[in-house]
Amino acid sequence: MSSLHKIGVFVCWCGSNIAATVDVAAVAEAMRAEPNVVYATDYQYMCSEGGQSRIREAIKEYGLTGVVICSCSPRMHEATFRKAAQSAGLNPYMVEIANIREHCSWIHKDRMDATAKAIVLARTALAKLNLNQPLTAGESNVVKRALVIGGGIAGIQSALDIAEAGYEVDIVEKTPTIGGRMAQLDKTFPTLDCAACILTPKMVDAAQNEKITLYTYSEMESVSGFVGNFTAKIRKKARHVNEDLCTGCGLCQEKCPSRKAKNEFNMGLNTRTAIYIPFAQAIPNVPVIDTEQCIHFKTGKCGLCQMNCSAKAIDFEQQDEIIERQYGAIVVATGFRPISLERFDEFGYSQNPDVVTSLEFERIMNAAGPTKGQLVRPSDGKHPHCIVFVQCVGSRDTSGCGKPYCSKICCMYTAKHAMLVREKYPDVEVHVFYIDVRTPGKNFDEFYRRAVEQYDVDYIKGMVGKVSSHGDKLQVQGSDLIADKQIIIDADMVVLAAAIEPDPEVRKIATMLTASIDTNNFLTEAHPKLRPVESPTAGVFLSGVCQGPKDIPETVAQASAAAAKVIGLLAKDKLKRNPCVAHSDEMLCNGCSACEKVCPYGAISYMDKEFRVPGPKRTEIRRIAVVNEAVCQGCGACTVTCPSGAMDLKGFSTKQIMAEVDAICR
Amino acid sequence: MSIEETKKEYKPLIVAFCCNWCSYAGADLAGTSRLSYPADVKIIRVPCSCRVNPLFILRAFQRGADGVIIAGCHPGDCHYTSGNYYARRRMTLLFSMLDYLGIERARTRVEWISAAEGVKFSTTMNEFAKTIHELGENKKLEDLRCKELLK
Amino acid sequence: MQRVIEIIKEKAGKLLADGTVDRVIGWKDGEFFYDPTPAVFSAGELENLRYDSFCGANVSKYLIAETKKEGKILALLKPCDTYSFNELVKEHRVDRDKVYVLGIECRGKADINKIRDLGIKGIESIEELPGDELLVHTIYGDKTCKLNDVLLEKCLCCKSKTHVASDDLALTGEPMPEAPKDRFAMVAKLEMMTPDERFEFWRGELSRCIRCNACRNVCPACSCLKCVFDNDASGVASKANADTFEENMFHIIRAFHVAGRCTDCGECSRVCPQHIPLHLLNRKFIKDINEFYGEYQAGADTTSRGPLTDYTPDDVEPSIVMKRGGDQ
Amino acid sequence: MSNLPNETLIPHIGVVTDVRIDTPDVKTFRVVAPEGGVCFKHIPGQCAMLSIPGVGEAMFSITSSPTNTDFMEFSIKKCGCLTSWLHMMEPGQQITIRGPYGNGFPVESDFKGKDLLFIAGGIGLAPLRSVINYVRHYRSNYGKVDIVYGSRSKDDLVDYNEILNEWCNEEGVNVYLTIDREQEGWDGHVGFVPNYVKELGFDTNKTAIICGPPIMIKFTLAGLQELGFDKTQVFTTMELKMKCGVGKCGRCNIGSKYVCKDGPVFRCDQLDELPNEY
Amino acid sequence: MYQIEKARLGELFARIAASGELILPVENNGTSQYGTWTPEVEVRLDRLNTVRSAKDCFFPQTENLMGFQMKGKEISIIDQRKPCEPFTVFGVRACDAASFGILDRVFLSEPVDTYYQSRRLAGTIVTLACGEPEETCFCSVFGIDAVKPGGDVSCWLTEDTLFWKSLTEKGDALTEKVKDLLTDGDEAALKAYQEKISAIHEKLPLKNLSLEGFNGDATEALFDRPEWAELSEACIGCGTCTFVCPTCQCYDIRDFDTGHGIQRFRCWDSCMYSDFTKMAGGNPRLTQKERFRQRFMHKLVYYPANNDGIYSCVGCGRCVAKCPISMNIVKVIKTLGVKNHE
Repeated sequence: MSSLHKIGVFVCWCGSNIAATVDVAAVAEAMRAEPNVVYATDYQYMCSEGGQSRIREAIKEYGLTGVVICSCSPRMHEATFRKAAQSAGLNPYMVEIANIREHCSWIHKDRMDATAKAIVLARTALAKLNLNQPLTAGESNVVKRALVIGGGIAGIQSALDIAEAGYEVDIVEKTPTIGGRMAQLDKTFPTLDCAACILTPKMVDAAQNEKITLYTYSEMESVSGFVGNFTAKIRKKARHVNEDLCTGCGLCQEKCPSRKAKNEFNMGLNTRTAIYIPFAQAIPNVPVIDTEQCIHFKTGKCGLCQMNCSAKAIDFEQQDEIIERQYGAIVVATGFRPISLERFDEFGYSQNPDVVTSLEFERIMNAAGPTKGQLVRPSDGKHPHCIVFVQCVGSRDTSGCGKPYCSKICCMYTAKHAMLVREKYPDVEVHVFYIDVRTPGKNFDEFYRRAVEQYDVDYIKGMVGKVSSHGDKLQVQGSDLIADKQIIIDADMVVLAAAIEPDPEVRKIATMLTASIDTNNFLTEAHPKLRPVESPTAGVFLSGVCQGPKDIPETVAQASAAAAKVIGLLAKDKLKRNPCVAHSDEMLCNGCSACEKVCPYGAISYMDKEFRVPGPKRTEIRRIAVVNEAVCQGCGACTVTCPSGAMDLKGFSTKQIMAEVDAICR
Repeated sequence: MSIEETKKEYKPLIVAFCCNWCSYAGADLAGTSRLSYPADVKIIRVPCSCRVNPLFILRAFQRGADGVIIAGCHPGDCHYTSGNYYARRRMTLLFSMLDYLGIERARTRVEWISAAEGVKFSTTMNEFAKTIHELGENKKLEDLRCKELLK
Repeated sequence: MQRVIEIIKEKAGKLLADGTVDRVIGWKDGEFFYDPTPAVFSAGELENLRYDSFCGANVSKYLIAETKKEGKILALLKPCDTYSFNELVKEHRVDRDKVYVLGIECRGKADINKIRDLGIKGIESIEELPGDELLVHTIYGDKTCKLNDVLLEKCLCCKSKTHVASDDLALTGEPMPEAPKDRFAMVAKLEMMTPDERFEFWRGELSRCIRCNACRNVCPACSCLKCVFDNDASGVASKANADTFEENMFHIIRAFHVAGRCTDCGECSRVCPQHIPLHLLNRKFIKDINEFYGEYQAGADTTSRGPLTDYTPDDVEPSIVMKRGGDQ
Repeated sequence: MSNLPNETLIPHIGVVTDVRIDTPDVKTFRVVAPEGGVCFKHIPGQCAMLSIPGVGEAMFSITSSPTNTDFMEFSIKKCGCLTSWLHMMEPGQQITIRGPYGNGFPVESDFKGKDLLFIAGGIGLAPLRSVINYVRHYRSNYGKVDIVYGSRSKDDLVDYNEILNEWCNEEGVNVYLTIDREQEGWDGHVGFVPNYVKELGFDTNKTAIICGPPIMIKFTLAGLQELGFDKTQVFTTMELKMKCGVGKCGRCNIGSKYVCKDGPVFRCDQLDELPNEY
Repeated sequence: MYQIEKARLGELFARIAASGELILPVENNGTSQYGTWTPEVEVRLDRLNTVRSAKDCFFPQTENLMGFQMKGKEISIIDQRKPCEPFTVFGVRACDAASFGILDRVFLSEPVDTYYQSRRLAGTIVTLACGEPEETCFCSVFGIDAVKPGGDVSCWLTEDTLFWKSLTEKGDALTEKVKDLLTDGDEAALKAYQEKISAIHEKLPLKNLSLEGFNGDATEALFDRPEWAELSEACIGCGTCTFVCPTCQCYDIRDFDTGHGIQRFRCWDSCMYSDFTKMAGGNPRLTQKERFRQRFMHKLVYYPANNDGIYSCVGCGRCVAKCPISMNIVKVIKTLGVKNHE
């Protein structure tokens, strides 16, 4: 016995879809005899206007407190019937559907069997309904501002698109400039257009767009809140250069006596000053002081930059600043880095400067790079005559040293490098070791074939076993799987296509956002096929390589897709929440954190609350779980992990499901 | 008069917990495709396979079910990203425990059935119903009060 | 060599004196030596504190209530008790800052029922002799037995002689006896039986259950404020085993609720008035977890995720149960 | 099994013939036996176990006077699972009923010939209504009757219509109503019951009967003692968890007394002898 | 007075069982439990101190009271009482036999509990004197003579002989049924045996436990004693002591929805449980201290107050042996009693 209700049962014929195999009148009659049922009828098409009006009228006439509709799948018309009930003043969640079409009439041939089952299904729906509570979908406001974490091409593109739609958007970039990895690239495949030429205008657009605020040299401190209402704290690290005063003249950089720092932008292939602008087109075009290198910060002396700065922009006293802002949506675009090759000793990367990664090679080939675009060996500055490219260094690696996945871009950029070398320096012999060449993409295979056929690049199917120094040569030992022989090549340079991995910062960010990450640290999508740019955490979107390896066009496409999702979200004034969410009975909660651990959305947090207790102390503080209803998606994982049963799910409560079980088994 | 009274031969009672996003939709597709399976199978819709509490399964057996099947999205495809992974662990351990107590292991089952697998839904249910039919009535986890008393 | 109780008293005395703690939880005397009771002592009461082969009770669960009180308590924890303690800390049930853990040496604890099973009746008192021997005074005369022959089940399969949580240790430095038994042997034996044999085995055991809830109330993992079985609103409340189904359900669900959290402290079997080998249920889950998801010892630390609040994409499928030992 | 002896645990069927809404959370149910009339006889202050099978069973004081042989009444406040269910009932609903349980008020002994002072708070009027109407029925057997009744608000006064239309109009019966806080449409007394009792200052030759929330009983008793009442002049009725109703299940045990059997009516000096565990 | 060779007990049991269920201590996985006699069971007359007491035979842990059918607004009540078939309980110790008198005062007082009554009327109790008492035994403290165990029939089992003495009409009726198996008893041999076991009982460590200070009037003196706090400190609030106790009789009445109707049943309850007295509005016994105190006050003070000074404890020692934390009535008596025995 649950409680007293006045319930109406409506059995749909669905033309002959149901009525042909289920005796609908018998179902209605059987239901009429059930406790709490005050009205039961059948009708040709419950979903038609006529059917719906019958429901509405019965609700009013009999003062129904709940409605069971025996019809097609709830996935089909649940919403329809809920609306109908609501329009008659009944709470829409006091409607239950018994699926007697897809789960009954369409699959059973025997009229007796089907009718008997339909009655059971109707009773089951009734049993659940008897325990339903009216539910109200809560609403929450949407802050019309987006946050983009990461200022690479993915972040820039997302921000530009969002800003284009008229919403404020902030980019947080941890390095002193936006631009990201793409800024380091020389040419881009398969068109071979110059990366800087296509990227820098976008960077300028971002900087000049009045809807976009750039927080460069800044890091995420914390994020709280939920979809539509995130609160983010951003740490704006002290640049020690006042951005408002600095004119970007570069004089400080010229005067700086500390010139030993490794130039990150050039992958450490050369050095930079302590006060520096990472590269010429950096945005903002404002230098930053590397306090670990700066003589002033190390010894208290020097201060040449300050003395020479006519704009008086140098500020040694500047402190980190914490900026707190509200956002409606967050785009994660934290990008990637090449993996460390320390564990790949066989290639001699750490021993030999002439063994370089593809990204280093990218800088060497770049006109603005450390060699001014001259192809020379890092060790002695000599022109190489033979270059060996090795693909899949750390990609598709099941040994545990590298990454199990394909980094996706290496085949194409290796072909690009090989081609560029051959074009600029036809004297250089180029060999490429590959496992497979993967070129699915527009004009990709053509591009690769051009490298082989037109530029005569020597593609060798096989893996390099060892790279060792022999005088000023690098002896590359590898296998040629097609010729089935071991080969040795004396090379001047070896270029390793290192696997890419998500920027390690993403772990921290994911924790802040309670966005889930996979075993490779890539952020997980809400659905791998159908919601590829959304995180399972509502309001968090994914852009670029943080979600999985991809090239520039794919990154830009995803960035725009994420932006579209953000715009869709920010366009709403209110978010209607799913009322079928978990809730915790604080009188039963043990505060054990089990539910928090299984919640895929981070919807559960804990608070200390004072409770009255027997005894002289009168009160005690207990740790209890609190569900953020705006974040909870209603999966119910927490309900089963909770041993005390404190956690329950509205709309699918433990008691409701058990009542359904009882009704089926009656 | 009742239709139930006319049934004589042993008809097993099977409770199927289907997740809303995949398996329930798979069952809908089986229906739309007119792929039949025995009427002994009765479906309960749950948001996710992770909503299925071992208590529900025991409850079903207590109340006279002869078989219980849980159907969810394929691992990796959970609408809620990870629900079925938890369900998988829970059910593996629970089923193992039931087996350990000597309760027929074929009475419980987990299947991953996507929204597109109407055929799989139907074959799975046919197969399971057949297995349960062969096993016969659930005696080891029954509650006689529910079977006899006051019936 | 100093006896361990002397070391404990000395350390406890100091900690009480210098104000580090204001009370001590340990054991006090019973009627017949074999029946000490867990007790809290304040300064000046330490002479009643005892520690010997019969102090099998795990006092860690009392810390839930004790750490709600003011002040800091010194907990005397045997190695196996520290696992329970860690698990309670992990689940935020015990405030670690309010406990000073003195890890105490344990040579295995005696089971009075096993002494009785040796045919020793009418026990008036017991003395511990050197060499892990027990001298039992009975109304029918004196008897002796070896500690090793009368160990509690949990000590037969002692999981560790080292403390996984402690602020200080009370050890004599004497060599420790080895655990003689494989703790999964009986589970494995049951697994190899036919389902019907297993069913008969468990019916025979569980049908004795009187639902006194001693197993639940003593269990450090069963720390719910209100158990589902006591909660009328839960829909599954049951007070007595009105039916064989309820005998099964209570124990299945209880074992499931502590699965991945049970440290195998063995208190459930120790306190069961009906001598039901409840540890065989918990160990089944532990064995399965170890085999399916990798070795996991609940309570080994205070931070790791329990196996049921964790997963990997390539976990075994439930159908693995169909392929396991014992014929259907 | 007609040859089996009577078993008190096996209830009777009662039919709810009328449901009256008293206050937002109190309803009064009229219950008759299926064949008509009361299910059993009782004396004022006694209780009955009402149950909806499958929902629960609980003890309620019988609100109607035994002089009414047509039906029994129960005024029930909604506070738990069973009472919520009862509150949803409509006429025609059957329930189960067993009793009568408890000692009841000493209407035929201690009260006889005495001036009676009834003091009730909130739903505490329910057990007293039975006595009051009994006393009104056998008016000549008793002296003056004073009734002090208070509630949180006017809307929370149980049986307000009966009080206004019958009790207030009866000779020899004085009714003093009070509510806790000022309220529009209320021109009566405002204030808590214990204070009101002190304000009214009754003669100490009366026998007092108190029922209400524990805190109200405590302060009213203290007030009466200030006025010079002795504890032997004051009666009250208690409420504890009960299952069997006949002093066997062990639940309502206070010291050596069982509230269901030895109570629920106690003289206040008797209460003092009980351990403080209620 | 009769006797029968120990070797022929099987025949005796078979004879008794022929006229109704025979319940006696049997082996159950290393424990001794009251169980139904069949030729296959292993009878454990050497372990009379069964885990559960013989109370179960008359007041089982769960029993169906009645059923309800609900149809619309109507309820019908189904009286499920059935006449109890005659049965015999054999091997009841003196303490357990004494416990029936204590239960009778509760269940057979007005209004009579007919469920208990029908079992009580149908059951014949054959007691057996304890030859090998345990250290936990203290029945003599309550005036129970373990050597003369009472019941409808009293028995004594020596190494080779069972002595049989009928004490009541029921006992005579049972004796009549088995008479041809019995021979006249050797009074001298019985006396010798009684003396032998008396001597053993004299050695029991708890025999001198004094109940001074415990009686029906002791509420005031004992209720607020500070020692309750320490005594109850370690209590885990389980029901072991109450469920193994032969005199505990608290019960709960609960409904079970079978899906076809409502089954109302009663089951043992324990005053040690935290929700025993819990109501929607509060709980008069808020902490374990109050619940612990209630149990012992009831046994040693409240019950005697209502029952001519008879204590509601028979000294069977089950709670002493079974308490998970080894806290028990003996320690309570020693701590709070006037005379503290050592």
